[in-house]
Amino acid sequence: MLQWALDALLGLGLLWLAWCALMSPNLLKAIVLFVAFGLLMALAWVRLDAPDIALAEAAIGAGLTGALLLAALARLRFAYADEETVGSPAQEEAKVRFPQWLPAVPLLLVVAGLGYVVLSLPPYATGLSTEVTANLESSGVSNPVTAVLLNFRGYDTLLELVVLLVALLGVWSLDGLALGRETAPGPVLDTLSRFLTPVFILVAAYLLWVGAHAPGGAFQAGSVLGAAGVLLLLAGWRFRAGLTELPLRLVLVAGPGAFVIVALVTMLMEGQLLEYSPEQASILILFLETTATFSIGATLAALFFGGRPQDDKEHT
Amino acid sequence: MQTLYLALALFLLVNLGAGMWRIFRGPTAADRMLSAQLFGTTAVAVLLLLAQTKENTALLDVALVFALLAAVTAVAFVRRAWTDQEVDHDSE
Amino acid sequence: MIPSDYLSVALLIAGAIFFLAGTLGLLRFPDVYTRLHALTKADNVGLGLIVMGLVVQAESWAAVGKLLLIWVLVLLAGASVAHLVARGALQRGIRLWKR
Amino acid sequence: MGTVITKIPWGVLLILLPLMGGMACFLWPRIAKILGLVLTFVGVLSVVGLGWQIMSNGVYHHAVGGWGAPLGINLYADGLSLLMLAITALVGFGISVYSSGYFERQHSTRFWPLWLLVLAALNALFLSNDIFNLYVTLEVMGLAAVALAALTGSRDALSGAMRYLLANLLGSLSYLFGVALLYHGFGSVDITTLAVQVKGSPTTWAALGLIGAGLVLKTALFPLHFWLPPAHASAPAPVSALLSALVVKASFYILLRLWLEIFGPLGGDVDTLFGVLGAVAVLWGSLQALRQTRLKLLVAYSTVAQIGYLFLAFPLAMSAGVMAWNAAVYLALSHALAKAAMFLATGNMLRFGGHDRIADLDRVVQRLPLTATAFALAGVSIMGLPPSGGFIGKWLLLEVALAQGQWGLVVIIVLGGLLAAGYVFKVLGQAFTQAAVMHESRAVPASMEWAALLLAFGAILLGFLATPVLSLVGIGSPFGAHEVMP
Amino acid sequence: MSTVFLYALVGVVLFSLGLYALIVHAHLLRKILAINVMGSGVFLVLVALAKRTGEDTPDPVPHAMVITGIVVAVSATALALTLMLKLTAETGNAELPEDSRE
Repeated sequence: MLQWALDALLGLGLLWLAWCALMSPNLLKAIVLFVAFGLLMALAWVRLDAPDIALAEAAIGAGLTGALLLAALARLRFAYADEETVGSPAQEEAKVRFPQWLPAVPLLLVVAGLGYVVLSLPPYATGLSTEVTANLESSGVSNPVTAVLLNFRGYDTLLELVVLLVALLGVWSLDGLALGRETAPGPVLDTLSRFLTPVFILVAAYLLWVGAHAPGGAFQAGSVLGAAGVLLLLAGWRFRAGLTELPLRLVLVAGPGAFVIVALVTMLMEGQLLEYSPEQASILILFLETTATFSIGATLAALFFGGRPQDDKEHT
Repeated sequence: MQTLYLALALFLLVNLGAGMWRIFRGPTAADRMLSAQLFGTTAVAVLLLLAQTKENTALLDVALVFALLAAVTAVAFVRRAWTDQEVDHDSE
Repeated sequence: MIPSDYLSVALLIAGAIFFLAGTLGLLRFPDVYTRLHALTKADNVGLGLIVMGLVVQAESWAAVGKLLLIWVLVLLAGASVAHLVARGALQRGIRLWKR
Repeated sequence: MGTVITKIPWGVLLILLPLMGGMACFLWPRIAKILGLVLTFVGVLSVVGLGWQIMSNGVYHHAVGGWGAPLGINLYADGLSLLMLAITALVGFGISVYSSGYFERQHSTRFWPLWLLVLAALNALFLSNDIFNLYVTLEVMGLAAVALAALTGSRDALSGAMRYLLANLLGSLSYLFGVALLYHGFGSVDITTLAVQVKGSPTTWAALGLIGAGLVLKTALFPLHFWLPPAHASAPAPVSALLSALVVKASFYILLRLWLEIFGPLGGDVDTLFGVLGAVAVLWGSLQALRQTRLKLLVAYSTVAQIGYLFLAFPLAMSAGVMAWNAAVYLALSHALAKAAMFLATGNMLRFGGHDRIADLDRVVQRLPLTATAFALAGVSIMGLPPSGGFIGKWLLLEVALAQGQWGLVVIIVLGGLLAAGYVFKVLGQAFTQAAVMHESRAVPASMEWAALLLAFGAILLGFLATPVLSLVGIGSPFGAHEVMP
Repeated sequence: MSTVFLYALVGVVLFSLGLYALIVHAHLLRKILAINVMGSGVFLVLVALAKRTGEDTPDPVPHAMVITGIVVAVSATALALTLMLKLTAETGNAELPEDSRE
């Protein structure tokens, strides 16, 4: 009963927060509510026995996306000021193009239809869990989610790392407005970032290591690392000039690059792409996860930074 | 004990819902961010209780990441999104 | 229930009450500074009590360590953020509440 | 010799080489252009190798990770995938040659990595046999395509790219929802496994609705075409060619593949809906193209019309499966070549005259004879005049429609051709006359003119290759499953 | 109603709410938020239904898919935000210009 009440409250809270975030007339409020929505999502993942996703959501959904949105909002107001169109909240108000109820009618039908479909699914279905369990022994790790991500469906993960790289290439090719320098961070923020950075790195290393047999892994570790980068950037730290060129790009490419090389090598040795021999599987997965962690962390921090780092050097 | 953990988690969630009011009401951006901070702290507490009910220590890691990331969002707010135009002109 | 359970229950309930107090403060206090005060104090104590309640129940030292680390991190982040928000609010000229 | 060629895993190389190339171009921008040209050429060779393999050994299988479906991901290539890969390689090589002269240094370093990654995603997409893997390839392709469309940073390019991105993301999420329903309903994401498992049920229909809507949005079928003209018209010329010729075809390919394997055999009236929307798209797109005063928008609206033709095959395939699908594939291939040629030719005119106002095209025929020829030849294929690939495709379609007595579709097919003739001649007519105002002109490198011309020749040449191409598409009988069903 | 279907239905409604907001709002930041909410809805459906194994451990394959999806979502969000900022800098307005061509 209590379980049920908890789930119902969480579900209602999610819907309510989403509705308020999407319909709030004030953009800052919308973003704060969206961050809160992300926090509740993480709780929902826990209730659904998905701690791996809860970790990823806590780091990305509630943390980095929130920081990205807040930073974008700040730059948006700056852009308004630039154009000398007054950045009054009136401009940010939820402008509605046509009668609000018009699209609501077909969408209610969509909800009803999809709801019916979801409810019509059989209450028990094993999916692929039996296959995963049967092959977990030879996958090199004992956390089934990591086994799927890095072994059974490792090819998806390779392409997913490419998606991250593509997003960064896109942001850089747009000449994104790089994070400007702002007022001095002050002693508190300075100390906070000095103290927290090693903690972030330790936690990332821990998550990376623990991912083989418990919830965690490259994405969670990488996003925690990325968050450390974001904190450092916010505290006023900038790329050192010498490191922005090839070294930075090498780190960004390390994850997908190592994946492709491992894919090629395993194909030459075993015959199929990304086919690990069972003895080497765990060490290969650890290698891939480590490089992926660095790349994910660097990419996320660079996405937050927004522009090509050398632009910053040229301007100052 | 299970019942107590669940009941407390439920209580904290309700408590959270009440705190939501401040996000709506404002009046200043700082108030909204403070309530988001409350959200983070309470979510950590709920997570710890849920970890206890599921007897899954991995959930402690989730709480750990929560605690770390809450700071990042808040700092992002203070450093970036907090404009000088102070009082939000709410239409509410 | 064994004796340690009673201690745990007491700590957990006390923690929840502090959370309630923090929320009440957030809702009822008149300006951002007083709300800041209510929130950061009450929540951190509340979380601390809940952490203690769970430490009593913990089965391994690793879990105890993690629980304490979580608390320290929340304390630290909470304190710094409270400072940053208060400083920012002062700099931006939000007036203190006077009776 | 023959054995070595058949042993090299060409299919995997088609994915990995451009992937590595894209990363290398990002790391070392100086060699980007050379590397891009070499790798797209190697891509053509790899497709030839894969074709050799498929012709001698039958369909291509590769179990990634050695697990095999349903646990792992399978790569799969039959005649249909092979043809899509081939057209990607050919058009891709043309685009690379063209781009080597087109971009200035700053844009060049940004173009090559993204372009090679799009190429890798396209190849991965045509080779994938797994609906979730297809989602990931769609995302790589979509995000990279958006970044390329915004490359110039002009106001039009940015708003076009933004619209494109939102449409892309919405389409992907709708598709992913459908994938979720299929997985939870039938326990697999492997297309071959699903083909056996899927039965007609509410889950299946909802999945068809979501996947169909998502892919139709990405393919820009009327009325979900709104994002295409601004994005395709404001991108740099080689990117427009890439988007219109290949990227739009990729989502169409997924739709076709899933229809053939999973949804089509179950019956239902969706094919009629596709047919009606396709017919409206043919008319609407052509009329809009006729109305345009800017050349690039005209060509972009022509894409909307030509996509409509691809969907006309769905209702016709009910009783004449193989032939109707052959027509659709032929149209897709010849449109890829012709439209790429047309956008590249348009790019040449734009560069030469500094504008793309149709009324002010200043004697392009005399000043850029190769480009004008390319545009005219591509136009022949788009109109469906013999001898061209477009002619064969439309002829096959017409034949099926006549055989089935679908007079409405017959009228649409013919009318679409006439309207296409209208907008192609609108451009060519202006190209002969002298503009009222003299314009300063800028030289166009030979590589850019020849790239456009050779692709246009390809579209014409396709008109003579009907027999070999149609026998190639039959390998693995992608359209055969339909026939067996009662 | 079981937990599984409760969360799955919440996912369906979130998807539709996001779609509604995507259609109704003109401001690009809101559209980006809407896309993110839609994504969360799909992820919720994927993971909720994975709990139907009848055992303690849910099906891990959808979990892996959702982790992939979350990373894709944050990548797309970052790109979309940058595009939005560039467009705003060009036009002074964070909305898509009305298409006058159609």
